[in-house]
Amino acid sequence: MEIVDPRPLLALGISLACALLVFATGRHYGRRVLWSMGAALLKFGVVISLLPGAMAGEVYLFRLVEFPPGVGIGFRVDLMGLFFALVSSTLWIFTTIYAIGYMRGEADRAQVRFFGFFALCVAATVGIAFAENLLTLFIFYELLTVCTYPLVIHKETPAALKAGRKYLIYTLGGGGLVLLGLVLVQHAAGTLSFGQTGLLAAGAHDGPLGGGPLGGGQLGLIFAVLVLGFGVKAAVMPLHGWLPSAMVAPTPVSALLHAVAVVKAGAFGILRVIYDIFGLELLAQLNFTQALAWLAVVSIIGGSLLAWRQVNLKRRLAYSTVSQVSYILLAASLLNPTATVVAIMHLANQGFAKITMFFVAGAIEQGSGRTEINQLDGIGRQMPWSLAAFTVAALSFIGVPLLAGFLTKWLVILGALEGEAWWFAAVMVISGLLNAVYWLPVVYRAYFRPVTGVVADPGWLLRGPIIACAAFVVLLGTTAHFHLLPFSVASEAARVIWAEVAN
Amino acid sequence: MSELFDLVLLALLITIALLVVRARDLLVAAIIFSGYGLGLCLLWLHRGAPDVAMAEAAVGAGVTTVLFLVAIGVTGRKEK
Amino acid sequence: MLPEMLLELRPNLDYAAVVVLFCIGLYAVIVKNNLIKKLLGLNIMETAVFAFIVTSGMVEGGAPPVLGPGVMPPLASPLPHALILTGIVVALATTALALALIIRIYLQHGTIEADQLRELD
Amino acid sequence: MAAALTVSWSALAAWPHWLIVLILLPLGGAVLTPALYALQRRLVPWWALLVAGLTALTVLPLLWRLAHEGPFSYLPGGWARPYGVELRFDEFAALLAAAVALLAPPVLLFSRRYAARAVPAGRLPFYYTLLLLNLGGLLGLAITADLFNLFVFLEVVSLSAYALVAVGGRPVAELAAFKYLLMGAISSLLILLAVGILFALTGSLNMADVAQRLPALATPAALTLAAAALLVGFMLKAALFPLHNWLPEAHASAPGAVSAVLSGLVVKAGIIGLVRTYQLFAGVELLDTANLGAILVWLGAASVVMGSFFAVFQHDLKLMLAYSTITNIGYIVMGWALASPQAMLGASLHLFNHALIKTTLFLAAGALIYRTGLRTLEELRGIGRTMPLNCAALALGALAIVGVPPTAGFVGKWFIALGALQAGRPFFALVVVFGALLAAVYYVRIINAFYFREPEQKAVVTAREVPWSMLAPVLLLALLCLGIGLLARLPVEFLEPAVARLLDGRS
Repeated sequence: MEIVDPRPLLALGISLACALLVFATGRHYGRRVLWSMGAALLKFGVVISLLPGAMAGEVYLFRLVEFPPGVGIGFRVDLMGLFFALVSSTLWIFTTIYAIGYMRGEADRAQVRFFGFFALCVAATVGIAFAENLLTLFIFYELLTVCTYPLVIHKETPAALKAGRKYLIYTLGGGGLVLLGLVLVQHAAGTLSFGQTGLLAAGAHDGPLGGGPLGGGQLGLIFAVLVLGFGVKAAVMPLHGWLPSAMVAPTPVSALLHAVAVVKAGAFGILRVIYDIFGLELLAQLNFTQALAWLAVVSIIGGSLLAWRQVNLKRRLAYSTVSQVSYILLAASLLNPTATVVAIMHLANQGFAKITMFFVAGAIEQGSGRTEINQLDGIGRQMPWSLAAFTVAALSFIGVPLLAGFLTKWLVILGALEGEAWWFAAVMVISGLLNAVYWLPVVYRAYFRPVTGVVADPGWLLRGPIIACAAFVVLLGTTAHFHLLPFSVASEAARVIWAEVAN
Repeated sequence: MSELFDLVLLALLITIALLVVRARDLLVAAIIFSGYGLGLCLLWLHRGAPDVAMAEAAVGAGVTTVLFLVAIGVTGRKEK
Repeated sequence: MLPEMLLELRPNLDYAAVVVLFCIGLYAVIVKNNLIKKLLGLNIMETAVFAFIVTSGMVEGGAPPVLGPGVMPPLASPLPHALILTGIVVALATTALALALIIRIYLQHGTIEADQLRELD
Repeated sequence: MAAALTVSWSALAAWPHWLIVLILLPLGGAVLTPALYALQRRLVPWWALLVAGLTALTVLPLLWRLAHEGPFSYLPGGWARPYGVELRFDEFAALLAAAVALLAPPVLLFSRRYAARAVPAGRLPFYYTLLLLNLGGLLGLAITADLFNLFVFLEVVSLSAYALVAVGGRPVAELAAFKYLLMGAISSLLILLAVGILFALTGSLNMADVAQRLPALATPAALTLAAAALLVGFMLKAALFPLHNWLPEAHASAPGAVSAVLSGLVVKAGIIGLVRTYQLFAGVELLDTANLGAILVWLGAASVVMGSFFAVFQHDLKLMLAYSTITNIGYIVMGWALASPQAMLGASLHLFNHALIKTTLFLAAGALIYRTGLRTLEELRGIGRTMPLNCAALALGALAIVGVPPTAGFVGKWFIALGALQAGRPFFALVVVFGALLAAVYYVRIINAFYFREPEQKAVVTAREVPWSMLAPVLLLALLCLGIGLLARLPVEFLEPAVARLLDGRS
């Protein structure tokens, strides 16, 4: 049931208004904090208010303008998009609190820029989540690229500028591929709107001036172009180079890149490509997802191996993201209902666990200036709360039951076995082991080595979000069967996607 | 015979044009160019276009050459 | 002997002469280094084009041979002459403007040789 | 009330003489300018603005009539076609006329303060006269239906353009103007040559008439020569690669407001010429038009890539913008030559949109130079902090020219890319995307330098926003870059039938 509702636009508008207010009046510390926190909470409220209706099967639509006829900017809230928006806007609240604490010492000008562009990035993320068509998605995808750049170069050191350049080259290149895919899809399908069981499968040929025929090779090209284009942001293995470089940015920015917005946007884009542009039925006939699955496997194993080799904590985190995000791609490319649930669910699982770890890394750096793993001896006794949270997140990634990560691994394995792809089940187990191999030493060091040096108290503005996010990791792992909690939303979203196939 | 005259005229024009291009001295080139204009003027007359011929004589051979001479007066007459 | 052959070829020779003139002008514009020389070349090109139009369009009685058996209207309209006359005026304006520019360039840079000007940049 | 308004509008639009008024206004205004200067020199800028404003208003009833009745003609002498001079207002003429109407008032408003500094005082009357002549010539060029007048108006445009480049009196500009003049004169000669040949062949100068008669002719050599001369001539005017050499310096060294007109509008004269050439030869089967098209497609693609490629390595802001003009001309020509409905639609849209965007960019760049006197990106570092509004306009223009949706620059490229697929030539869709990426690279460089670098020059640190009479037009145009992108439905629906008609050969 489709209902016209301006709330998707409202959610976007709140973030945009926040950005404008911060730019306009943000030199004043109190106002800056007020706008950022207020907008984060307000937006969360708006997004969550969409949830009950969406769970009841309603789809909210809001079309803004059509600029080339037939396509334009429009918003459409389906469960998958809503799930992404919820994850992002929840994490925005925590990141805002954390950032207020983290950035306290910085100059006003830097803070204004940070909070302003951060709000713009979050606005773009909501735009991606609620995009009604591929063009809208692309617009916000590029907006995200552009608005992340000032955050990446925040410190304006030569290293930061270099990382920013690298980031732009990678992501603009990816954006170019998406744009090419956009043109190809419009040409092939004559429309860009989501919400049908596969745009290309429907094969409507009534573009504004007539479309063209659709060949098998063309489909392959479209798939490759779109997946690689979104894959850049999702940091799929050969395209991941920008992500570790971008670690020069301050911690809240890393949180944005790794958990709140950027890599998720890439992964979400690929989900849209699979479920909405091609559709399950069409993809089942074609062999493309097999290739995607192997690409994901390369990233999962390769990312973990590279993470193992890092001695810098944030770089290890960065490479582990390369590995973790590809779970989503692997799950999505398995093309069965169980795996679909986890493809969506993992957006949250990875996000909360990874943001916890980044927050902790940032708090350590802030409190003691330590960035290398071998400097962390005994820090668990100096920062008990933070390191407890860190341990929870690490265990989640390893796949310990009752934590969010276990759910991911378990369901991917189930899905893989359902499709008799036991290879992929094995990959999940190996990946869990690798996670153990590179996270447990860190935890061991933190708790069982003698204390060295002193650590300043990071304060509750940093500690609070860390504990909350760790709590979410536990919550996600233990509340799988409560209505309106994340897991049920993800499984309902998956059910809707598969119900369309059944019809 | 008039056609032969035409041919000779054309040959002459080409020769003059070559001279204009070849001349090292800009002043000489400009003066030869005015001769070129007069040659063209003859050609137009011969082709039955007296109005064009008059315009050419006045503008092409006359005013243009004067303008060139003025400019050369400022910039110097030697081509390097 | 030779003159007769030439006469037979005459119409084509007309075009050939025009093309040669055009090329001489173009040569001067492109190769010559002195800006005034370039401008003289441009003027020669202009006259070549005028000559071409006159030759192809205004020869009384008879279609233009190279152009083949095209439709040949009676030349009642004064338009073609107007075409050339306008062309001449435009050429004059162009030349005048160009010479003004040349003078300015000379006063600014002290030279009107293209290669020296390029080095100055 | 609404009905009454509609009626009076259509009555107003039905007045037959708007078309001639459209040309006479700016040309007459230009002629009177020196006289006014002699009487009351302070009024000259306002006078020019008034003339431009009235001209812009004149376009409105014409557009109205075009939208309701389709293309229409005006025969000033009362002579029947094909003997008299004909003016004709079709969709492509409307594109250029609308662009002139939209851009002339802001450019002239901007000029009042800008030219007072950028142009030596003694030359100010010439500046305004030439600018009005140029705009009048462009309008005439757009609406004439007569080959000879096409040539005359082209010369009015070209001659005034050469002079405008030099009018600021910078030594570099005078040299660039001379180079521009040589190339322009050669292209005019080629066009005159073609006009002469076509007249000799058909005995007519009326374009529709000539187009009708051409297919009956069996003279491939002459037709090819005429077509080639027209193509090369207009390609030179449009600065299509590899005939682009004259453009960057001329456009970069001219005063800012002039650069805007040159890059935004004057090169479009060449495009309109190419369109008219296409219309002339559309019915001629003797000529292998497909072959000509193929060459143009490749030249367009080469322009897109090479223009961007050169732009990436520039340090001078205005030179970057000038090279980007070559790129965008490439898009337009490529779209036209692909000859599929969507590609032609895209090219037509981009013709208008590029005019708007490039004018915005050049005016904004001119404002920066007005305040700081600096031209290179390195020198202008950090200017976004001291001139935020102006730089915001420039940034918006940059996004638009890159083709970021939903700005105006996106729509044209979108349809050109779709059109390439429609024509079965996906490679050129790739060129569009690649070109957009390259453009992103150098426009990001600009934005990066302006906003994310510390200012180093004293002039940058002490700069402040330009006066409102300069800032307002820039901001207005920047907003239009966004607004026209959002409203792209209207021009698309307006142009679709025109493109279809053109492809049917029923122009």
